[in-house]
Amino acid sequence: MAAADIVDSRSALSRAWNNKEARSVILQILTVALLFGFFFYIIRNAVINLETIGKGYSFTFLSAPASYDINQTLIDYNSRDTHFRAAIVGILNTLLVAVSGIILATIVGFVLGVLRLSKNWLMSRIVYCYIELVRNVPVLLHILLIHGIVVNTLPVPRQSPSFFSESVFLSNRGLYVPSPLPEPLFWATMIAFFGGIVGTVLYKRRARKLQEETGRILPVFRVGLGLIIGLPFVVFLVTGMPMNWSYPELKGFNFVGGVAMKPEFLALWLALSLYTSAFIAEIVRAGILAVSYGQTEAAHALGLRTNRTLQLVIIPQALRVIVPPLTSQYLNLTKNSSLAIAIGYMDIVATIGGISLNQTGREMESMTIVLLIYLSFSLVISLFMNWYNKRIKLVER
Amino acid sequence: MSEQAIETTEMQISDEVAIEITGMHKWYGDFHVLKNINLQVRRGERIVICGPSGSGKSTMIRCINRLEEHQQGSIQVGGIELSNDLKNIDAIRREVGMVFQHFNLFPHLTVLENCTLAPIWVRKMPKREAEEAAMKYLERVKIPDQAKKYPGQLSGGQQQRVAIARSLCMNPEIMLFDEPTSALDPEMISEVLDVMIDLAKSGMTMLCVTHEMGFARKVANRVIFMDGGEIIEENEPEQFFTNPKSDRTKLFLSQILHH
Amino acid sequence: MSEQAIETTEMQISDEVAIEITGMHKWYGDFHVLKNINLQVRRGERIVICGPSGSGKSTMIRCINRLEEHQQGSIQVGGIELSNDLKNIDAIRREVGMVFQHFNLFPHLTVLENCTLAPIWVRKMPKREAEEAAMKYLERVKIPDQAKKYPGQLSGGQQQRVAIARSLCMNPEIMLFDEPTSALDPEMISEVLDVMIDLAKSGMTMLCVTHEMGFARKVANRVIFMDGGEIIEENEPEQFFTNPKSDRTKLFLSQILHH
Amino acid sequence: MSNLQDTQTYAPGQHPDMPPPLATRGIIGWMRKNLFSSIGNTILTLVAIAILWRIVPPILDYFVFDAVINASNREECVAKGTGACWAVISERFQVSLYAFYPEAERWRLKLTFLLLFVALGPVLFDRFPLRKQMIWFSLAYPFIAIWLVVGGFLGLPLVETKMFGGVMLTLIIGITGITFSLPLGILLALGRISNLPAMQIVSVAFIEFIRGVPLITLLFVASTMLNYFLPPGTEFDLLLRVLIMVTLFASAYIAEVVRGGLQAIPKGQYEAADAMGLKYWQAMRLIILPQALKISIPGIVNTFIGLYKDTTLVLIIGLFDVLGIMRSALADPKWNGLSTEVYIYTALFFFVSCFAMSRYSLYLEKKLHTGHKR
Amino acid sequence: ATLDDVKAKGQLSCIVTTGLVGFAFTDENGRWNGFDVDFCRATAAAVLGDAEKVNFVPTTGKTRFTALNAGEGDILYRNTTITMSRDADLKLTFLGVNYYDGQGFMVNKNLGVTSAKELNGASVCIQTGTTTELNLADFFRVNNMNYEPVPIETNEEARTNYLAGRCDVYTTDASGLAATRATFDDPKNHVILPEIISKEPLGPAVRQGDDAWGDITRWVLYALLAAEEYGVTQANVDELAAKATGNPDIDRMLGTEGDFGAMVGLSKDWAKNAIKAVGNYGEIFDRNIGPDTAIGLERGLNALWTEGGLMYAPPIR
Ligand SMILES: Nc1ncnc2c1ncn2[C@@H]1O[C@H](COP(=O)(O)OP(=O)(O)OP(=O)(O)O)[C@@H](O)[C@H]1O
Ligand SMILES: Nc1ncnc2c1ncn2[C@@H]1O[C@H](COP(=O)(O)OP(=O)(O)OP(=O)(O)O)[C@@H](O)[C@H]1O
Ligand SMILES: [Mg+2]
Ligand SMILES: [Mg+2]
Repeated sequence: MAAADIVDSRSALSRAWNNKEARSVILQILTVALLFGFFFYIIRNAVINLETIGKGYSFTFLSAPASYDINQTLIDYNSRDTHFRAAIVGILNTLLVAVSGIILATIVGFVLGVLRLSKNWLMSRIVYCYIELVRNVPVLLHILLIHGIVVNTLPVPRQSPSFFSESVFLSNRGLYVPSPLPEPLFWATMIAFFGGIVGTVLYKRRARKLQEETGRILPVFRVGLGLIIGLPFVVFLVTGMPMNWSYPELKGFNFVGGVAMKPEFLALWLALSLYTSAFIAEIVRAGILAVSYGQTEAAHALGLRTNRTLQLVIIPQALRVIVPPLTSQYLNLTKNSSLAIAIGYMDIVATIGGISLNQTGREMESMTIVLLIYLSFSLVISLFMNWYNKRIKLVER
Repeated sequence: MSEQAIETTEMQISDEVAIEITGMHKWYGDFHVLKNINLQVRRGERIVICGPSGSGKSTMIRCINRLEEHQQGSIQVGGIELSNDLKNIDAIRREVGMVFQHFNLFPHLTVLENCTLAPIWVRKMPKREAEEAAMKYLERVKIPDQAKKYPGQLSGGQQQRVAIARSLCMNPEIMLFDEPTSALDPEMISEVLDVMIDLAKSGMTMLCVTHEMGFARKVANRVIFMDGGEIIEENEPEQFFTNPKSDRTKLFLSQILHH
Repeated sequence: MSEQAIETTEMQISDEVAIEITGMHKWYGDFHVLKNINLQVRRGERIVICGPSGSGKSTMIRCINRLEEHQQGSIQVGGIELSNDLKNIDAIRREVGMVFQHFNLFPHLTVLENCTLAPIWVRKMPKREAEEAAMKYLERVKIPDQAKKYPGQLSGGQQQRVAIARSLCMNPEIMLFDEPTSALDPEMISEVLDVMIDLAKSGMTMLCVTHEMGFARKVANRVIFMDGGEIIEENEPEQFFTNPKSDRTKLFLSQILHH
Repeated sequence: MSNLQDTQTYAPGQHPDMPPPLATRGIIGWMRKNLFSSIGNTILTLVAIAILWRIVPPILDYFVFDAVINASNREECVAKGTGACWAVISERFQVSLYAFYPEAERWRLKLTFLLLFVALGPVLFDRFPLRKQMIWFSLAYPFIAIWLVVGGFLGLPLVETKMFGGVMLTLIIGITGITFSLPLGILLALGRISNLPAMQIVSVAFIEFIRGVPLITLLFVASTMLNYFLPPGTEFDLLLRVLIMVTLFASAYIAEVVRGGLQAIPKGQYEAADAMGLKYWQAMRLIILPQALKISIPGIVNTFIGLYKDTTLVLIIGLFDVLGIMRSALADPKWNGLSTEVYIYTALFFFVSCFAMSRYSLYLEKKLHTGHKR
Repeated sequence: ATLDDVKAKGQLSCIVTTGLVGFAFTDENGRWNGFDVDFCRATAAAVLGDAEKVNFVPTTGKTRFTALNAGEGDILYRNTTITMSRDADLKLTFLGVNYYDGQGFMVNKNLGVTSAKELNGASVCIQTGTTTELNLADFFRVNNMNYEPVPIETNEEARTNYLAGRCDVYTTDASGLAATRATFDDPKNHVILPEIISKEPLGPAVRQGDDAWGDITRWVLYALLAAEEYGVTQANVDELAAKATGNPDIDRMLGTEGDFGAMVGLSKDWAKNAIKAVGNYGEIFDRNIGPDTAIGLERGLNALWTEGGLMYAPPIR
């Protein structure tokens, strides 16, 4: 009963503080207030500071001509185009190196991960050493090292070695390969290619149906390969190879024609993908190991051979474990591509967040744009991941 | 006692040899796990293998379907010699079903898909047919209603029954069981044993590592006692329990029956 | 039977009310788990709660020490009304000890540390004193020699006894048990029940969710049967088992006693 | 197989252990099993040998056998040998460690570095002698270190932070980030799993924002734009800003790791703590966090390794960490074009420290597997 | 105000380049040296009386203005071209010109190029964030030529890339080219092409809005120029400042007549301190980048107006 007395004699405030709900509300209001206070404070400071030096906050500079050139552009661009277009060029360059990095990193990472698990002692040791060497060195160093090697040890264009009878050149100006220039009749090959894809899908469906009905197993992989690669190739030959190639050729200072992978792109691409592949290899290894050996044994005991065991039992389970950390590696790679600035690859940080920022003095605006772009990349990737996780979640009690 | 007698007569044992192991040795590194194993199993026989932990029981039955490799001696299953030849291994694995202690169901597939996977991909059965067969076996282990669920949604006893059904779907001549009930809660043991007894009655050749002595008494027509990688004793169940030949067997029995 | 009679007389039930639940309702989201619960427990009473799975037994006793919040009606423990007032919650939790199905010992602390943690941090006892008290209770549950070990090194039965000792160290007036033996191997159940019986004899107020009917017979002076979130029947143990009032109780008893 | 042992029969239970057949024993057995167990395996072995053959000797030649250690400039190197020119490293070695730190005061850095091990010992290894007492020293270490490195009071002359650089700067950023991001990360993790919506939203927003953008953009903001957000005329040391940014950055990642650990703690532990009457912070401090942190240690160490590697990015905003200071050697006309040597040296430095950390995390993981049985 | 801040800190924060030989670079002891650096020291000497009280803030072409505007430094001495947009839009106040420069091109002799008009298709190394980048874009566009820009952060990297052959041409201010060439093993094998494609008046800048500070720093620069004109050198400044010399120009500057220092809030001997610390303009030039140094730049446009150059200090009066 003493407790009841105490209750009454307490002040309203301490009563509120002792009420579970009231306390949580007070705590939350405090947090929010502190936070708002903080933001208000720094934004006010920024406004005052900008005012003293007479700047505002506006994005109109985006429509002014950029006046600088960019050496690698996926869309048409020249120095008279606007800062906005320069930003787009930067975004595309970021995406280009990120996507190609992701593809290469995934391939190399999976191969390394599987080799790491191989029963071959020597191979798994070599891969182990490689992985440890690569992932314990900062990615920026990888970029600089590879760039340094490309620029300092590869020959200048005049002495560059050629491969495939003078159609591929490797120099410190980059890797030049012939670029295709399709002739009118080339559409037939394209149609064959897409036809091949459609055919493969249809064939796969049919194979599945056939298997369901009669049990016969059709060689989907081989036929698919034939349809997608073989068929277009045959059509290409039959239509008389309707394709011209623009071969790189040394003219004046540089190679002209073909397509080039600039050393900056090359270094960034290789460094990002090799670095990330070491992490992916470990993820793949962990993913495969996470499927208990009992699963393999059970599949073997049922008479499934090794490749079928992998296809039907191990890989589907391993993927569940692999994909979430894999996506976060993809995100890391994308973010690390911002280090392009160290070697002069013109990505988003180097264009809008670099030259444009510097030429116009619009730090706030430019950095806002850069941050928003990276945030939307990661938003998209994590949305995908949530969707995937939901889709593959193992059903349990 | 009388019950057991009845069961035994019910089951037929042919003269045909199902498994023949002669002078088989196996090492793990330098460790000699299996020493000079000789065993002949005829079709329809139900053999229970027991022995202390680490005595090599699991290793022995896993050698029979080549989950482990033996290094010396020979193993013949249904007349086929086990060697490195993949064809032979395939043939033998199609003959022999196996049920594991920890079920090893495929968690990403439904119960039905677990059961039809091997028939479809190994036996190349049409899906419809495989499913029908699977449903038959699921009925036999009394869980046809769980067919669409995932293993994670089932109790341990149900999972082990699915594992048995999955093996049966391949129509094996021989079934190997490696302590099928030891990972189960006590309430669930009997439901699994019931299914196994049922299977035994149907004349299936069975090798079963288990410590369920009641089961051994009921269905086994031979009990094998292993220790230190050797077969120490081979005996009729009745004899084995009441009048074991070797001292080690006696010691073992006293421990496990006491418990 | 006679044994039970003796026990009952030994234990004192005072007139003072320990727990008073009136018109209590609880929902999980839209799901009405507890419906109009009314229960009065006097000091020294030993109440066993049983009922089918999902009937709300755990939820009800967890409401008593506010591990769950009820949404309607009132719960008074030792005269203090359970509300959102943190002071009250603290006071009640100091009055009420709880033992869980899965022990919930703290694995990173030794047995002794498990027991002294709350006295030191909540009751602000000196460490020396807390340890002495803890040793006393560990002796009472017959494992003083395990005091320096970690929970992971003990058997299930021992762990549950530690959990009981840990609760006792706070000197609670009331003890709640939520299926304290159902996660234990059969051999260990009795050692825990013995401790609980001992506790009951000492006059502790106890609410115990359990299906151990032997225990209910021996120590309970009331048995409560719940189903579908309601208290269906409240009865003397003898009456409850031999002559249940409701049909649902009869059905339930037939299932569980059969097993 | 007419082995003598085969024909011999033994009484049951008397069979002696025999050595395995020759082909599965010793080196030959090992090679057969690990290198030549199948055709595919044999091919793999051959490929591996080919790779080693193609790569290792030239690398060794270039970096070791044909390398030049003593030379005063690159031309001399080229004249002396065909391999790497390590002379640039030997000349710049001191600078790579201490950068611009005044020579007379360098003993302070050495002392700080030595004390670091004394302070780390009791934290990392639980069998350290006098652990309980030493922990106090570990707690005091950050302050001692600040005093020793920066000075300016208690008798030590001030060394300004712009004199910092090289390995020393890398260590300062790494260790400060590690030390301060852990408590912050724990708070964020607690915020994220708390049932107060406002805390949750704040934590989630912070964590996701930081994890969503590259560190260098944050560093750029800190290095060049922070003054906009401060009251006019505020002085704010550049190094300090970088330290704050790096700490914030790491804490978001730590928070995610710790959250994983917190979520792995069974609900029963929370309930038991509640039922015993422990308050929120008591329950966290005594019950939940000790367990959650223990589970998260490998993840935390990995985050630290990442953070440590990320310290190189400060070179982009004009601080001279190891990489930065070594790169400035490249600008020296004497050593023009030796980027490979310089980068390899830096890489080696990072490899050694990161590899050591990852080994430590493996050791912990192994130890954790043994549970709480000591 | 900035002056008060500087005095309160006892230190002048001077924004310089991360490294351009002759203009601003650290020697092996980590000490800053160079043409721009000396002006920083002179300013510190004038304001604080001690030339060593300078905090150098190295920046790249891209970060310099942000650094200045955000208050990282009090003055920018970093071979920065005066342009209208920088003056107006970037909110800088330029103080005058300390070096008249123009953008040029450097190529390897082997290429056999003699004019910038022959550079069609070349790869060009440029420092990003500079006016050179913009001039270059205009030059090639106007002359209808293509090029591959190789954007680079610092002069060192540009140099490394150029020497490695990553680019055929290095373009920056002619002074920078000469400075860079001076660091080559074989300076003779590289030519600076005759075309100067832009006017690059390089000068110090401060934040807009603090006119008093602008005045101080501007007049430090003029004092150094005037000193050369009047023959005041590091060697003789003490002697000349000891008592009035009778030459009123010198006396006003050195504080022996009137108190011009006080007008801008400095001490009487402000100019004497500056000259004492680093010498007059000519001395600074000769010591750091003059014909006798490795850089070997002629005075050219940077000669005093009396000698046919553009350097012309308004009178101190
Ligand atoms: N992969 C392996 N490598 C090395 N030794 C092994 C391996 N598998 C098993 N062993 C050892 O071989 C011996 C026999 O193991 P096995 O699993 O066959 O015993 P078991 O009779 O089945 O025992 P249990 O009743 O515990 O299952 C044991 O000593 C075991 O430690
Ligand atoms: N956190 C929760 N959220 C939603 N529903 C819950 C939650 N906890 C329990 N329930 C539901 O409330 C009902 C009562 O649960 P409770 O655990 O009290 O049953 P019980 O009688 O203790 O059963 P058991 O004997 O299985 O322990 C069940 O239907 C359960 O599914
Ligand atoms: Mg076994
Ligand atoms: Mg319950």
